[in-house]
Amino acid sequence: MSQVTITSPRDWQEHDLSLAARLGMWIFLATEILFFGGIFCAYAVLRYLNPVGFGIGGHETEILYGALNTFVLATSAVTMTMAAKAADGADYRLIRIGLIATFALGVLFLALKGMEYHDDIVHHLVPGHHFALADPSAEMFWGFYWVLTGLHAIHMSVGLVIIGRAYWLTRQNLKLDELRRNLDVSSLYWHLVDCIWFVIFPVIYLAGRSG
Amino acid sequence: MAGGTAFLPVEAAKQAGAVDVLFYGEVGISVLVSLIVACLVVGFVTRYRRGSPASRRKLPQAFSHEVEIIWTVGTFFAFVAIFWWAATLNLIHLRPPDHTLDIRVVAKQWMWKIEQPNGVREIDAMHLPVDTPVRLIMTSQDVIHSFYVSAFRAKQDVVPGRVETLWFTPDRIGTYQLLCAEYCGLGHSLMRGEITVMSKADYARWCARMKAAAQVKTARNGEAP
Amino acid sequence: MTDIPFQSLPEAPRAPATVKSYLDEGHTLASWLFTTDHKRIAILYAIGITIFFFIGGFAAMLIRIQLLTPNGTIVSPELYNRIFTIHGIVMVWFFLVPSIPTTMGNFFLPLMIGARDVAFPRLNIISFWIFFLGALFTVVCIVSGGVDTGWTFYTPYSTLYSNGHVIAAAIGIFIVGFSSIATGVNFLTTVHTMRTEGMTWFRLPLFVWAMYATSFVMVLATPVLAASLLMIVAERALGMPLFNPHNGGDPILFQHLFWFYSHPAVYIMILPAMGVVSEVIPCFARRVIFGYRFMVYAMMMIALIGFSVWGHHMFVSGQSPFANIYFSFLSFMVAVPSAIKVFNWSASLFRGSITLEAPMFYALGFVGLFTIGGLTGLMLASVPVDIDLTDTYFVVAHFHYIMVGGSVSAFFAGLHYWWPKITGKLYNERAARLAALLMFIGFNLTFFPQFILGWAGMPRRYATYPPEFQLWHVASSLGAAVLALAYIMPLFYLGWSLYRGGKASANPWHATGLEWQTASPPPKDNFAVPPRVTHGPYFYHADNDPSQPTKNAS
Amino acid sequence: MSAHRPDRRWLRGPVLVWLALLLLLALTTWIGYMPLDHLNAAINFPLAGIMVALVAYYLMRLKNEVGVVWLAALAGVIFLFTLFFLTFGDYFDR
Repeated sequence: MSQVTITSPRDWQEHDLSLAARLGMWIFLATEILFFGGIFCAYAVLRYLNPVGFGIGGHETEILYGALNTFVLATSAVTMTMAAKAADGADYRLIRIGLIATFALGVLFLALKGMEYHDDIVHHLVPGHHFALADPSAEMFWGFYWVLTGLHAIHMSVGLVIIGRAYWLTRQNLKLDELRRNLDVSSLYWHLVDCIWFVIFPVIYLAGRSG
Repeated sequence: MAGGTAFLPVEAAKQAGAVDVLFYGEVGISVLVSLIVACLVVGFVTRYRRGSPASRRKLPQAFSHEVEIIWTVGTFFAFVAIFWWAATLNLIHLRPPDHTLDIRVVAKQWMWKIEQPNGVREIDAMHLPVDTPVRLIMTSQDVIHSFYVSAFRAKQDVVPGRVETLWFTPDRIGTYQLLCAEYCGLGHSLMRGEITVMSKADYARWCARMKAAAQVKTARNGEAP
Repeated sequence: MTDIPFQSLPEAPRAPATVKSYLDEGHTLASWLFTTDHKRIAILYAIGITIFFFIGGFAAMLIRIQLLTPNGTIVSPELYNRIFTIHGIVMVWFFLVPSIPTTMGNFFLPLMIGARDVAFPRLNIISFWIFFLGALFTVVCIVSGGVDTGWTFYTPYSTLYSNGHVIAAAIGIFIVGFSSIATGVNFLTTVHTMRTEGMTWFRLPLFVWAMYATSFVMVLATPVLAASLLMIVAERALGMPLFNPHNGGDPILFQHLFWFYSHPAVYIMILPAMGVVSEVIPCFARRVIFGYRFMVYAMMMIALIGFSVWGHHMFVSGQSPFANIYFSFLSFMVAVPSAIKVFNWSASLFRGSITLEAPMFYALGFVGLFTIGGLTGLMLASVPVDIDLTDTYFVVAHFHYIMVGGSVSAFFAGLHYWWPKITGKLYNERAARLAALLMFIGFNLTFFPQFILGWAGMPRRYATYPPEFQLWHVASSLGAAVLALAYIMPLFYLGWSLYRGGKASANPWHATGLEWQTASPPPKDNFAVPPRVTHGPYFYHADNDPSQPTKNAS
Repeated sequence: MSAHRPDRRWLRGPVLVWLALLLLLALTTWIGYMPLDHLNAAINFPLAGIMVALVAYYLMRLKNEVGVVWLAALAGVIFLFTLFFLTFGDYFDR
């Protein structure tokens, strides 16, 4: 006796692969939200506990780099969506343009980040013995600066690898729905990296501005 | 050293009695619920074991929903009631009385440094008058420790960088065990002390004698007190 | 739960003998170590967690031997601190969190919903290797590196004062966390997208619901653990004074972030156990589970409310009184669904025809011990009692009743219940019942004295203790010896059954789950023909159970 | 490649979102410099939230998604708020 009746033999029909891919990626994005969220929560609590130190620390960040990078990522978000939605219409040329543009913007972002890091190191803004500012909680702010932007840069590099692979896949003669699935997942991941940056921007760059 | 057995540890503070009533109440409820579940399980297993002649008709449809709702709501209100009891007890004891005997306690890796109001210092020992509310003003020099006197049913983590207060009113003369309850490294289990509760007269005499001894010592060493 | 009209249904089809079982799909090492078959990955996980279970168990034995005498000299206090850290880290993260979901969940989730495999098979094998290599790396680090912070890593001890290899251990656990997330993502997607035709949400067996709720908690809680461990590494390596109180940091902040993961983690450990017990009790009581929908809602409520109760670990840590009150209230609320489940399990026995085979004995043991564990949890949720009892052996006894009495008993219940399906062999019933009885006795003798120790005021993590507690410590250590013996026995009779055990039929327990409708051990694609589900689960009733030898007077 | 130019009118949508994002970026930066003490954090973070919501709804195409994907998207945020609320419940009242 069982909860199933055996039917006439028929083959396994494929489950909805596209939904599975999107759902799996969205659940992974939820874990990323909570991972960065945990660090933002620590930032928020410590900023609440010593607002003055965070203000002093925040004052030293270079707003130009921050705003420029936000602009770069906002543009890359649009080009990535362009690539993903072009796959619906099998518009291979637009897909490749979108992917190349997003890749270039990503590299530009990392370049700007590198230059900013260089400036910060030169100004001794790395937490440690000879940290430029005296206030210890300013040193903590800069600790958050390095942890948050460093983690974001790592996620950004993984994003670039994903986009490179997506571009390589457009070169293979892949079935359209498989390519569409890969582009969907890649664009979701890329947009997560953008969204994290949109939160990092006020957290890091606008912290000590209003002093 | 401390009176009472393991089952009924000594209650040496005014607050301890009320906490014990709550705890034994909850133990009573738990034993009752455990017995109900045990009887249900053992009873059903014996009565409805395979091959026994008991009747196996289907459960009446209404029976399953009604019973389910009854014990869900019942459990909910029982738990809210226990929470109410515990929360009121906690809130009553929250604010210390106005004038208390303030003792400074400094927790350091693996010892308790105690300073009486009149400046007398002790290590791993504390002398208290009976029936007077005592407020401990505590801080830690290194890691988190926890000032725990089981006889007073009092425990408070001592967090470095912050001042923690703990208050109780010892109401029974005797010596009780002071332990460190929050893991603090190598000597965590050796960080013990003794709380001696004395009558008010003895305490006053003790303070005076210790104060005099301290002055003699400082005079002999020639240091400025 | 509407009673579904019974029709007599054809006995499960005899799988043709020629169908190769998943065990015969390849005998090379690579076919096992790099398999993407969820059944083989489950067995790899089973071997992995058994190794770590005995590492943690060995550490527990050392603790119990040391505590036989008040000033034990078996190990120095420094070594004792390392041993209880090893016991904590290995048992929590490398045995209990992965125990039921990765072994029985991996094996039976696809079978129970009529799928051929999980949604992302490659991710599944990657998650195993992340788990195994990460766990091995961490164990080597904490053993050789002398980590003595306890599994809770409380700051500022773990960041400023401990001189063990805390960074390496934190990175190791950070890596193993990914395998939990990968398993969670896999199960959630599988249940959502790969249920067979006719398997609606409320026809899912409760074990699948348990895996769903557990994966939900695993996916949302583990990242915050990763964040808090990363911050410990940032403080120790980068010198960021996050938790350093003298430079503006706050030690309590770490406790908030750590317990935001660690309390849902205890629900990751107990929810799968509830799922296994909800499968075993109906089968051996030949009864439909009592209140199926209430059981489903209860499991989901535990998973949801479980995220907002972590403050009850911090009542005495200097938390604000307002926080103490609402965390205490929420902790009482999360206990309500657990109580409902215990009543439902007991009510499921009503008018059943019960046999006490080993799985049933473990399952009923679970119900009893989980009840005691849950009720002592209530005591610890009420603030004044917790002020006296927190950080004492009362807490140690409470969570061992839930984790060992609950989760490990259910693990053995599932192991015995599904052993014929996994290996195609029958185990020796008498030996299994003896082991179950010995485990029940050994467990209670070990941990009930610790309740008394806790109430008498014996703090946790003490290498030496005041002499008046010795009587209870000796009883507890004696119980630990019996428990250790009981844990070793299954290795023998289950190992013996692999070679000498009788051939198991497709459905030796006459159970009605979808996993019993295929051959045992099942073929690589789980089902010869994709099944179409027409009824809800737990389709038992003594009256018309065709395999029921004696006709009961109804 | 199809001879005639493929229909790309749908590009208007993402470009509009792009402009909105840039507008919000300018707004947050401007408010960042206003001497509002605590208030500018209280305004900046909701603005960042709006930018994230815009990206999620249009660019991550949550607009035409099935319910379960919405659930996955919202679950992370809901439990993040639980963490923030209950942690700050402790810190505000200390």
